[in-house]
Amino acid sequence: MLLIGAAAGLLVAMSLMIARAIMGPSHYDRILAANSFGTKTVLLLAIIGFVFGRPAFLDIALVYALINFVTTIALMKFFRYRSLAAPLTTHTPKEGGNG
Amino acid sequence: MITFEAFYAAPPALTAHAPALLVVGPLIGACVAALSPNSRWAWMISVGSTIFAVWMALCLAGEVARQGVVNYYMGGFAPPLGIAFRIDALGVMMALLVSSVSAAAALYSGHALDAEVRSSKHTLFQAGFLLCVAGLLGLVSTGDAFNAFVFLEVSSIGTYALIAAGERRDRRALPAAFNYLIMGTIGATFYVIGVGFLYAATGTLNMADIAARVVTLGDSRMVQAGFAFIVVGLGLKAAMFPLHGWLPGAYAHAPSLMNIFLSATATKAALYLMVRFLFGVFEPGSDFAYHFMAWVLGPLAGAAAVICSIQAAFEKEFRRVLAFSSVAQVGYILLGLSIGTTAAASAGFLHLLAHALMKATLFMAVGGVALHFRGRTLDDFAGAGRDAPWTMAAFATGAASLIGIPLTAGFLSKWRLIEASLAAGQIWMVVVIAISSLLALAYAGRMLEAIFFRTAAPGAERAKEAPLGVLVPLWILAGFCVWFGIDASLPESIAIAGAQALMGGRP
Amino acid sequence: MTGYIPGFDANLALDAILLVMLVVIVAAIAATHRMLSAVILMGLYSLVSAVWLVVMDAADVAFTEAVVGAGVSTIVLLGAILLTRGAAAKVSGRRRFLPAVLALGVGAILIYATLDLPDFGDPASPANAYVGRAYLEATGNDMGIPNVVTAVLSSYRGFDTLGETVVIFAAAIGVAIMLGFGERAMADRTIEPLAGGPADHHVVLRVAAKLLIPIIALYAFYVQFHGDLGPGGGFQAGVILAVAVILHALVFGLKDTMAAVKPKFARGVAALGVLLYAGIGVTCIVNGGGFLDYDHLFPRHIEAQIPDWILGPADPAHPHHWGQHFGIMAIELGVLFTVAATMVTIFYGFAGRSMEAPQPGAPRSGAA
Amino acid sequence: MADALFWAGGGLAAAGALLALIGALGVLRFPDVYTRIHAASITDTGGATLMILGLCLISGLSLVTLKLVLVWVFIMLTSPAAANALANAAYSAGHTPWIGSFRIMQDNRKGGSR
Amino acid sequence: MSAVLTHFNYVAVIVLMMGGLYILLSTGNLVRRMIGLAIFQTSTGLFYISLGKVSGGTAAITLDAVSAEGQALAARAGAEQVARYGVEGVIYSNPLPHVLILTAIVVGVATLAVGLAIAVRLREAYGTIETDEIQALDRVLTAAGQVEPAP
Repeated sequence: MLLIGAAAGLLVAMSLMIARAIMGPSHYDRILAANSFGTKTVLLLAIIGFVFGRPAFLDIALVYALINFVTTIALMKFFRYRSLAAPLTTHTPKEGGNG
Repeated sequence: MITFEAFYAAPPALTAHAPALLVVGPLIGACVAALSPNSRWAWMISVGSTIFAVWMALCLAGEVARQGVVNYYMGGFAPPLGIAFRIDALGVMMALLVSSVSAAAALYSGHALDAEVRSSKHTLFQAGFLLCVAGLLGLVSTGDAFNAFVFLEVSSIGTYALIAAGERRDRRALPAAFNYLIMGTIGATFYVIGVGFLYAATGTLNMADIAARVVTLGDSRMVQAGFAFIVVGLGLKAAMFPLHGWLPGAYAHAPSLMNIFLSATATKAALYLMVRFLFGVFEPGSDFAYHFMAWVLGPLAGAAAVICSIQAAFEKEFRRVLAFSSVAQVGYILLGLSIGTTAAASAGFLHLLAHALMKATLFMAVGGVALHFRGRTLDDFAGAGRDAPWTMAAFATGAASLIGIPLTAGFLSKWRLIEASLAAGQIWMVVVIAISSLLALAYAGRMLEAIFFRTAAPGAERAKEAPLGVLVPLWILAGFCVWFGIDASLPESIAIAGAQALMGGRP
Repeated sequence: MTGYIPGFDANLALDAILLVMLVVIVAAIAATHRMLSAVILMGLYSLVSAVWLVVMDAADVAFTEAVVGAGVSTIVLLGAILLTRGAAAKVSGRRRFLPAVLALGVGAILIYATLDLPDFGDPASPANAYVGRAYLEATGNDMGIPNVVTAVLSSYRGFDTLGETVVIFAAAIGVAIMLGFGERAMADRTIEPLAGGPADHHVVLRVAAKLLIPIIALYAFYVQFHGDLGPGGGFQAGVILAVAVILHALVFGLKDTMAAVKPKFARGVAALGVLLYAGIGVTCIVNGGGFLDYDHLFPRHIEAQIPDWILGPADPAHPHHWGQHFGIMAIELGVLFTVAATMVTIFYGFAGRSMEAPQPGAPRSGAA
Repeated sequence: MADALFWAGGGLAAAGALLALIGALGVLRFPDVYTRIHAASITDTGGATLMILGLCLISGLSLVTLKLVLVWVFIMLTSPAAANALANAAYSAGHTPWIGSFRIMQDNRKGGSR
Repeated sequence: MSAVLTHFNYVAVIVLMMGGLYILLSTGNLVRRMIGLAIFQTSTGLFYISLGKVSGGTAAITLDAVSAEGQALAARAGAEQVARYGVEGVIYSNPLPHVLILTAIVVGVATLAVGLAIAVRLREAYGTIETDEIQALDRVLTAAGQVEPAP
């Protein structure tokens, strides 16, 4: 029962994240909502595996954790740099980039 | 039926696997073409693998002549578990058509690509072209409803980008290709929805198996919805009359290689699939398929034949005239099918064949002249008959067949259509065919008049004779147009056998 | 013990909640005219639908939807918006009417038809009782692998999957014809690190990415070779592998990535994957079977040489199916090659095409 | 024993979900991007840790546990990195933090917009 | 269960399809159209998956009926159901729709990539991706008799 409660809690949290993603107001809020939504999805998937008796499907949760990260980076680069191709540097460009 | 062994020689081991190799040959060719170092190699691979496909299609034709229907189980699993290829006389006709037109187009492409596509993209272009060929060949041979969707998309996804590649000559290719992509994908998705309903109703995806089970269901709403979505979906792909909006642009602005290949085969293959569903899956057990053909398909086909011919008559650009005429001609084919008798269906198939040949001839002639010539409107082509007599003579042959002048393939197929509609008592169809033929005379006459009876404006760009590499495939196609007009025993026997296979011995 | 709780149909409840979420998201996409919001919402749509797919027991599909919908599609869409820079024009009321009628009409037909559909979840419906069940019953004997979806995908309906691989290859060709392989980016200056404020120090990201990229690649191979036993397979693994490359490009710059994974190499691998797949099929023909009939992948005398330790000693009730095992593995490898290379090619195409200067005379749409 | 572990694990998972829920409320209610990032990332990592710990208790020691630990590692690796990147990007793009100005904390409507 | 509940899934999926179709048809923005198309295609996949769900079933990755997992699953479904619909002691959902939709998802992403690539080229050739503006540009140029190749 507790697991189902946990799943329900996550679902509510996810709905709130959808609300934030729809409302914005800035695109950073939306990315944040999407990213946080992704993390919650990973957890929900893990719990569903247990609730339905097939915990072997954690693989999907695992891949989500990875993909979510990449998507967030892509979104962030999009908004910040308007380019998917430019490298993210540790220096300011004057000192010479890594490109 | 004709013995096809006269045309080919193949070891029996190869013949036994011809259905698979027919598709896999161009597929492997596409991969090798993508890997090949330069455009020369890619072209040779393209020609080689399409000729291989023709050879396999001939082998299949021999097998079909011997056995009636060829079944081939992919992976050795019998349906409904596995995917089966099922090729009857009609399927062989389509396979022969697709492979031989693709071979002619591939031969032609040696010259055309240099003029139309950036040289760095040639290998990719040939690879994409071969994927389209493989997709269409798979589409006409498969006996599995979902597998047909996969091949529909294999051919389409290659096609979209290749049409858009026509941007180098005419940027309208881009919106046309995008539009085609949207419409084609909606069509394919509708088809998938329809197959889904059939699957829900019958539990199987093999077309023969579906047919056997649909009969027992009677008037199920699932079957009706499946029918509606499949017909609309494939109608979109086949440019059936009110759903044809994407076609003129896509065909007219594509690079001429795709232009030739698509106009002759792509809509026909989708049409063939639709026919197989109409007659092979739905018709045996249900009234609504019959009503649909009589009350929806027939009138729409008639409207297409008239309205699109009028549109063609008012077009200014050469390729657009031909593209609109294609929609009208699809109308003829559907007219034949909507009557629902074996004779009418075979006339429809005969016209399908004739139209494919003449459209390929016409587009290839226009493309061949336009290699070194930027003209696109009727006025631009004024006097082309004098500058490029051989190419334009082939064009005239194709145009004569389009109008339906005796001794051409187009005449014979229209004649058979008229005979069949008279026999079925559908006088209005005769009227439609007559009106549409007059309109064809008008628009084809306009083109011929511009080419042969006008002189070029002083200072205008002059057309040039197409190179030999174009003239050879062009005259082979034109030769077929004439041959099938004089002695149609070969295509007719195939068309009749195909119609009989489809109708299962109805009158 | 596993944490199964009896007496509550969590399945149905979850199913309904997730579907409602999906509907809300789609409504939000329809309502927004900001492309970027639409893309983010598309990502959420994929996430939710993947969870729903798990609830529907479609683990393999969920896996695919996760990597494709949330990963690749989003990134490709972002690349496209970057290159088109359009906020969608607001849709006027007149243009809304006809589409709404059409969509409602299609929906009405569909709902009319669903009234005859068997109940949701009915195990005796034709769809579930006929061929679907036959696969479940036959797989153990025919192939001897636990994942029936993989068995159907790569053997029973292996020809479909060949078509699917070819579709992906066709997409690679299409995108390459349209956008090239990012040659323009290589020559262009915009690929230089962009000017940034004082906060543009991405040490954390670079370190995290350095750690993650090998892990992702490793995980891709786990998914690849675990596909017989659990969810996953060549397609999913291919996308994950491509995501590793994409992550590298995002963090360390496209130029570095292109130096490591050359566009030409990617294109070659894509073609090789299809060749491998089709080649396996032809090998089966050469050895006396039908196309893609893995039972004939090895001639008998070679099969007899395969040592027992690979899959354990033979058991008369469940024969080894060497051909099936190796055939499935080989074609999944072909799928992996094609998919990974194609996804990378597509990414190169979009990311590597910098925006051109606007044409004189052409109207510009508003900035995003 | 197994039963006790099961309930303990369930409790931990539920606690994690509660944390996630609180975090979600924070994301919905907080005034600007940075505070929302704060709410989301703390609860994401904290909630995930609790929840995965709980699931580990339920599953016992097996391959599943390994996968759970991997999931946790990934979340721990990616979630803070993504939050960092996000805050970094928002700051560089010219979003000024609103922390310290209590008056604006109350004015939810204007929050965070560019 | 009432008829509403038994068909809820289908109806919800159909609403999704309608949403996708509406987005696709109502907008002139090419990228947005592709988004609508993607939703339309995906929701068709969801329809198939709904068809293949078997209540009380589990994913079609076979497991041993005597294992702990297998017994828990069997207990949930009920002995009678398992005896009637189970395969070797466990009820599985139908794997066939899953296979089909895997293929369809792949086709969808291929379409998306090619469509967006064409949209990008369109933007480069026309300077806009709004259908109305593209048509207007074409009309002007075609009327003037000059149709330019794309850059």
